[in-house]
Amino acid sequence: MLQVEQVDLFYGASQALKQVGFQAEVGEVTCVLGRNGVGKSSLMRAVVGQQSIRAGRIVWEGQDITGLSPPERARRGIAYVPQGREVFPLLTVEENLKTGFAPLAKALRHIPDELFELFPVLRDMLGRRGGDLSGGQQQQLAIARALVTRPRLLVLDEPTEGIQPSIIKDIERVIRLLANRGDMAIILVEQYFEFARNLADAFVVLDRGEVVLAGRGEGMNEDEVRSHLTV
Amino acid sequence: MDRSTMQRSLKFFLWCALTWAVCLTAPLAKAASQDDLQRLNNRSFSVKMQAIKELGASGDRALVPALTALLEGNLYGRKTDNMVVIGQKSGQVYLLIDPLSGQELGQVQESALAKIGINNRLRRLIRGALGGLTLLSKDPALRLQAAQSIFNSRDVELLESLQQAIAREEDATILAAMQKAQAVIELFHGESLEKRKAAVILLEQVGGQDVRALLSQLVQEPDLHNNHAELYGVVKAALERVEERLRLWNMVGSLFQGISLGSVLLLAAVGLAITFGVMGVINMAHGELVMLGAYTTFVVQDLFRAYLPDWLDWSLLVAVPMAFLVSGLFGVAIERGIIRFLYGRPLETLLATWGLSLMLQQLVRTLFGPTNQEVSNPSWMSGAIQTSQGLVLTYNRITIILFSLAVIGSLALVLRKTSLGLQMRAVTQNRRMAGSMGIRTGWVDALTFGLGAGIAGIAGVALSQVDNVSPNLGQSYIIDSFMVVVFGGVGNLWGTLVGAFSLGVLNKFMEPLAGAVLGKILVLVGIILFIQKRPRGLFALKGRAVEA
Amino acid sequence: MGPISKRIGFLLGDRGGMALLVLVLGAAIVVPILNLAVAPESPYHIPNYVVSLMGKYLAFALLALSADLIWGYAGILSLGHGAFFALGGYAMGMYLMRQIGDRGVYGNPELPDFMVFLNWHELPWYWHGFEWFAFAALMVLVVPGLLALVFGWFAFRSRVTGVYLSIITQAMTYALLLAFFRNDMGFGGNNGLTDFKDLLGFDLHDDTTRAALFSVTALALALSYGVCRYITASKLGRVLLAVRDAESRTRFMGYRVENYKLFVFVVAAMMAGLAGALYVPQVGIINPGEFSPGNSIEIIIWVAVGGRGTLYGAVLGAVLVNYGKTYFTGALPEAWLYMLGALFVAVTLFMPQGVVGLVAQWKNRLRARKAPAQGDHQVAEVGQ
Amino acid sequence: MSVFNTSHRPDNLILYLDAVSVSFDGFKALNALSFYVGRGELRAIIGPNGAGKTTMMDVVTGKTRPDVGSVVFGDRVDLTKLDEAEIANLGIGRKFQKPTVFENQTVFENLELALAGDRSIWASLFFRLNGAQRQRIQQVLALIRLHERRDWLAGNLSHGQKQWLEIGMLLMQDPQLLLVDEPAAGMTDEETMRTAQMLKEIAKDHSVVVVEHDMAFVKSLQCRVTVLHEGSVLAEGSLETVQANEQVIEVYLGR
Amino acid sequence: AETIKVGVLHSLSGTMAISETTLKDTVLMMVDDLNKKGGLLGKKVEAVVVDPASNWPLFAEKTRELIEKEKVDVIFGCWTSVSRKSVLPVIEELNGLLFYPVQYEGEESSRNVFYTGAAPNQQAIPAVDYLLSEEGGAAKRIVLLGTDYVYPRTTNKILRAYLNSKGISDADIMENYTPFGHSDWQTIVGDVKKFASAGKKTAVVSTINGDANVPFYKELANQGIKAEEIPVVAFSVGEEELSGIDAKPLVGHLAAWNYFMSVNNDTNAAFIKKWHAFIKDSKRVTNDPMEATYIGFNMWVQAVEQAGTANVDAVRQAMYGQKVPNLTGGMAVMNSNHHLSKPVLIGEIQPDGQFETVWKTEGTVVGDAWSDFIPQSAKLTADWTYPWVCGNCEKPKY
Ligand SMILES: Nc1ncnc2c1ncn2[C@@H]1O[C@H](COP(=O)(O)OP(=O)(O)OP(=O)(O)O)[C@@H](O)[C@H]1O
Ligand SMILES: Nc1ncnc2c1ncn2[C@@H]1O[C@H](COP(=O)(O)OP(=O)(O)OP(=O)(O)O)[C@@H](O)[C@H]1O
Ligand SMILES: [Mg+2]
Ligand SMILES: [Mg+2]
Repeated sequence: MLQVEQVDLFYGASQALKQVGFQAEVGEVTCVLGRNGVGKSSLMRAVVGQQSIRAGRIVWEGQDITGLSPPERARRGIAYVPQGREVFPLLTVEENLKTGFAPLAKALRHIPDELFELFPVLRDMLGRRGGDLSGGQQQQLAIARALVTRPRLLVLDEPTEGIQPSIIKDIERVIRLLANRGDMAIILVEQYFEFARNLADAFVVLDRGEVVLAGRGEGMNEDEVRSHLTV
Repeated sequence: MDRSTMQRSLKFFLWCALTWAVCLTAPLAKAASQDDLQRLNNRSFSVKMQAIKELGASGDRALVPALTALLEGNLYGRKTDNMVVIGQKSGQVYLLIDPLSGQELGQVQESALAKIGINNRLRRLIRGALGGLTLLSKDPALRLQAAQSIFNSRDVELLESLQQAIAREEDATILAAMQKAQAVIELFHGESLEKRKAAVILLEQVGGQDVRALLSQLVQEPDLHNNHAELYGVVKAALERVEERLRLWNMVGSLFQGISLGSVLLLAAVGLAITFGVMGVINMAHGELVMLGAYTTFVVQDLFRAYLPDWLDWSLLVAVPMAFLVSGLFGVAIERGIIRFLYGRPLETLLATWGLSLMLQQLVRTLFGPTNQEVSNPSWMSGAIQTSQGLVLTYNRITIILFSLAVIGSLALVLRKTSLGLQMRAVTQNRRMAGSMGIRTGWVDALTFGLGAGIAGIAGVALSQVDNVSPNLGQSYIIDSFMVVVFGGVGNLWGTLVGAFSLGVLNKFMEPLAGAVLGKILVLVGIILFIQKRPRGLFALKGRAVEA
Repeated sequence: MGPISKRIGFLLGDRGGMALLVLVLGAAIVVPILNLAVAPESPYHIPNYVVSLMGKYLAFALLALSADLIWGYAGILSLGHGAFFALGGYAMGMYLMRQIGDRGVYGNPELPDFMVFLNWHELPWYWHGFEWFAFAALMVLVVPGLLALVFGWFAFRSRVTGVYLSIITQAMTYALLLAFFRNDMGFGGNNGLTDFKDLLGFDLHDDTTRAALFSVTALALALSYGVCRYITASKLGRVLLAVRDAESRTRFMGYRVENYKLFVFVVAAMMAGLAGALYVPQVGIINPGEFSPGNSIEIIIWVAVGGRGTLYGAVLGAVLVNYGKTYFTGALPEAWLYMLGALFVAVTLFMPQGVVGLVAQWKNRLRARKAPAQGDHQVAEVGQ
Repeated sequence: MSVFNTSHRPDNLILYLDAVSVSFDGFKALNALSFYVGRGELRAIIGPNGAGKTTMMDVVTGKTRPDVGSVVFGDRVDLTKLDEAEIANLGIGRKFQKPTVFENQTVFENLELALAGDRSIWASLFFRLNGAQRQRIQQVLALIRLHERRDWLAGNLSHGQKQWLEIGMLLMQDPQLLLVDEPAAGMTDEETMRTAQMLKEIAKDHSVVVVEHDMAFVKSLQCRVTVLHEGSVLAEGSLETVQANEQVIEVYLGR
Repeated sequence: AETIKVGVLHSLSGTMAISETTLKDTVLMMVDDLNKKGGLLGKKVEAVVVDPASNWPLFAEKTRELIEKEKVDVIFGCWTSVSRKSVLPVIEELNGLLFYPVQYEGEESSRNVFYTGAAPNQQAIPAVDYLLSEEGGAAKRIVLLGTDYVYPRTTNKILRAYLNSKGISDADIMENYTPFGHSDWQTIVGDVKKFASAGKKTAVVSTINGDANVPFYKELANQGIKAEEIPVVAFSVGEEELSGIDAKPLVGHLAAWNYFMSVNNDTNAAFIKKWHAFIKDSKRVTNDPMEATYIGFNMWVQAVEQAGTANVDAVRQAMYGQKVPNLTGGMAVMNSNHHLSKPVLIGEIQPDGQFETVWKTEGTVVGDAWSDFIPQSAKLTADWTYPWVCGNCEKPKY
């Protein structure tokens, strides 16, 4: 279980997160919602360690990981699909995927075939450089790359951005499947309400850096949530 | 002239008179004695010259050690009794040997000996004399040398012994050399036109620079031109053909030189191809890392000289890993101490590493002094393969070419085939994301920079073989290195390789045409124009990936 | 706002720059007075060698200013900027050479000494005209400007950017270095041009001339600052920043990036030429060493030390580093490289925005500002 | 010219791609693509990831040169002969898929740079913002809801805010033809609708080509839809017809 | 002043540090020595060291600083000609005194500079004479290799005129220039070989400067050019340059200087001993510019003592005709053209990196400020004593 407790995050003098706290259970999908610029990505970066926080605690599997560096967190099973894809532009698709081997034991260092079933285009383009892919292809690569590390906590920041509808459906199915397997906690940042509602076991709504609403997925009231998503 | 010099010249005069008397009375056929050698122990070069000529003509092979020692500067007069001895330095003292009998005569201090000096003219004579004396030697190398010496001296007196030697010679190369020498003598001193013509033809077939020298000297002689018109024609035609062939070989030579220059450029640039090409650090201290490698070589050699003098020739084998370590550790320290705070600010690395390069230069100056340090070539890297066609492939250059290829080859392997290589590339492309993939970016950064620095150090070992080992060493290569990396295309090892060799070859083909200075300017202008055509280097990466 | 303050509004916008202007213009007046009119015994007297040193620093400052214009604002990292400086210097040197007339050692009224003893019989064509100051002064600007125009036109049109541009500018200055080294070029080879006697009829070794040269340099610096400030404060300045940060994006907005770059490149080259021309009579020699790539790198370093992208920072950096050099080479001749090297390292590590940025850093720390003006976003010019 | 029938041809063309092919190392990103956009038309383009939508925009804006084919703007201007700046000055503006703004300049300055007007050096050197222009910028700031952020460095904006800023810059540029690549990515549903409204508004006196994967968005545009697949036009028509197309469902929409 | 100040103006960093640092140490050693003997005129002598960092304009700046700020009485310094040219206007303006210790191209005589290194006629001409002589190998073709700057250009111009006068035609002279720090000598050494293969005895005269020498000699050795076939005589290669190379393959190549470390006499032995003690390194070598510094320093000391003051004008007057022992056994004399009379030595490289003198002028040669082999300069006379009082006069000036 991931516990985020009273996190404050600053960019220089401006505060992006105020006393943010939430939990993500293993075997569940936790959705984070909010308008542009409310701090969703900042929160995710704090979880994976890319952004240091000024106050608060982040606890994963019972251990305080607040002070750990991103690679250390990755080694504890945390994988991240960042907003804006961030594939390695000059590495081939295959090499991009292989970067996920770093935190793995020798025996696990292979690319699971399911990945290619989910994203067949990647198999066709194994030798192409990541940066040459189209936007949607890169997004698929970014998700696949995170899955290569066999994470126990998967952090997805707007993973459907730029992806064609049919694959969004596939992704939805896969996320559900992964969550149902029961060994992975998933945090999903989404603006696409439909998609979020279909997946969410639990949800958190942010506004101006603060948690304004949280609850279980089944109790997710569309109007209430939407009211926080509009200006 | 002051008094002391006058006295000295007077003594010379007396000496000369005395020794002349000796040589007039001494019958030459007799085996050489210490008395004959005494004439070498004379301060007048003309006396020594005469003596050498006569000793050479005596045909006495017992003289070989004495003459060889003289050539090598190991022949001394013992101050106590003026006896001529061979002195071999062993530690602080000299071991004395009787040059004729080979008997050991004990040890003395340097001050007890007076060296018998020679000059270039004498050297040439001695070699000629030794040639005559060693034609029948058992040592094939000596016989080959002898043949060459006779070729140079064209001494007709040796014709007879030469012919004897030819009759007995079994080794094909030596035989060819001897026949060449014979041909020369016949060409110059032969009576019949036929024989002389045949000699010319043989020489033409052999070809090469020395034959060219010989033939062109011959055609310039008015006597030949005026009195032996037919032979003149033959010689002239032969000369032209020899020159034709030489020109061809010359091209081959230029190519080799170009490749060799390219290999030096390559070595100097490979490390940079990592720190700059892969990591994007404008590493102005790269040259100094090369310099550290060169100084490491010096220190290693010095230690060998002190503790393992017999293994000195192999010190380079130790120097290579040591240099890699020293420069590599410096690199790691630089990365951890400075560069790591500057990722994302590549231009600041220029400032910081420039500062570092100043400090490293001064550090070396403080530790080792400002002057050049001596790094010697091991014997297996000295000398050259010289073909008769004037192609000179020096061993050190050949070694460096092979070495540079090995270095870049193994580097390519590391980068392409190992997981470390993959991580290096991932980290430099997106450090933050690489971290989130579980790659220990700090480690990888340090190792990458260390690798680049270590390779710079290795380059220093090679450069110490062809250039100065001085605090300025690095500065003289830094510009060229950047030029090579950029010309080849940043971030592309293959480009660095091809870039280095093409710049080297271009340089060497320009140099004879335009002179070294203008040639270099033209190459620079060429690079500028080339970059206009290919704004991202020879092997530019294309596509969205680059612009992203 | 009155019309005047409106017109100089671009100057007022930059407080550091204003301070600099006041300082430089003040120095232009005060230094000559303290040097010439105050008795040498007085503690306020400024000795001659200080005047010529300061004159040199200001010439360097002008050079740094011009480098900052293209590097700090347009992202053109020229590692050959010294070439323009040197060319300006040579143009001035040629004029000064011609002024020697028959006072050279061989007494030849036409030919400079080095031509006489290398057996030149007549003045090469490119030396003609330099006997007139006006012509030489024009050349000081035209020659560097022209080189920049031609070089820049080719480079920018072919979209040579980043390190590729840096390295070919370095190749340019290196090629010029080698060319000017050649005695056959007719510029005095390695020894360059020296032994100047007078400028516009004033004896160069005269204290008044030196003081006047100092003032002129200060004025030139102030004026150039004004020009740079005007350019950078205008919309053109913002387009340059845009080019620096996202060149191709700027293109898609319809700006002809190559023209913009070319414009500042030429302006900067002419300024550098002017700096060179002011430098030469004050130090008394111009030789190919000024073309050396190391010198050009140093210029960039002055800018970085002062603070890239702030015009007054570049000026400050040039003066600081050169003062440091003067001081340390005298006081610690054996260890000054350590000091200077350490200074550079320290500046990069602890003052990411240069010395000028230090002030901003302090300010920032004092009062937390509402909006982060200096973000973590740095520009990556090195192509990856 | 055989591909003509796959795309209908309006009478008054503003953009006309004729058999354009682009390949990268043998991979055909555009395969004899032909299609037309009429003056004043709003056109949506959809298609699988990697279909060549962005590449098509690259070709139009001069970023990528086609191997063969021609791209004609307005009556007769062949865009393949022009460079990016020339094309932009003809009146073609673009929003990039990945938001690219001038990170070291403020939001306001970003908009000011994009402001339509003379792009020559002299003009910029002596440029002064007049009242009307200032107002226009304010308007756009309000529209993209970055009012409060007007003095922020653009680099410090969140992903979605950058998207908006890009749209704002496109508006400032006021081009005849707008190429908009995935404007709704990273926006909330409500914002997506707003964007659609805005584009429809613009399309009244401009021509607009918009690429999106969000079907709700495309639907609310109420315009002709072109489906690209493997570098050429797969289908074209109203959204309903396209959505009913088996092939489109197969390769794009999914079941 | 209670001390007498000596300015030391040698580069301690940059490209020239490699050569000049030694001279700084030499001056410091001499000053040290002088102070141990009780100083000068009863005052302590103080050395003021600055680093002009191989940057020519900085030489001028530092000179001004030394004279105006530090108020030194004399400066020992400079190596390259361009640094001297840079200093010249300043030192003349401020009426300072400079001792210049390096061999140079001549064509200069300044009231404020004493040149204690060799002029071309004290080095180049005798060296070529030797090459042409029977004993030196009777060369008939000459290769002039040099770094592309003023000293080699001028020297070679003089040599060409001289060789022509000795009956060697231009066809038998090859001239080649390389940039500073040239490190790839393959082509040029190959060209020399080719040139030498034209059938006439060939010799090389090298004015290659500084750092470029080490790779040059390494290439010579590796391409197997033996001194007895093609001897190379160098004017800028001394013990210090050789200390960076394995000299064994170079045995027999030549250098022309006014001093070799190997010269065997008591003064030299004492000097070397003092040097080793001072520098605390018994492996360090001595060389010709050090001797020139030694001579210059001692002469200045004598002149100050004779004048009874360190005042520049007085010292200058006292300098003329001043004699001090040089290190090769004999006396160096300062002439009124500010150049020395010194002997010229030709030495062969030995396996240990030392030179063995193979030839020596009878007596000393007077340094010529203006070469007789350059037409415009042949007319000029340098003489700073009555009735000339001029560095470049065609007629006496009173
Ligand atoms: N590097 C940064 N420096 C300064 N401020 C930043 C930085 N990154 C984000 N911000 C600000 O912090 C706030 C939160 O940004 P964040 O990226 O977390 O938003 P978000 O909720 O992910 O928005 P979006 O939906 O647009 O992705 C925004 O107001 C943004 O402007
Ligand atoms: N430089 C390149 N090298 C190789 N392949 C490339 C290159 N550029 C683009 N491609 C390929 O061309 C195809 C078209 O890409 P494009 O970006 O146009 O797709 P798209 O329709 O915009 O997709 P998306 O909806 O995902 O943004 C993709 O398959 C991509 O991988
Ligand atoms: Mg976000
Ligand atoms: Mg796309």
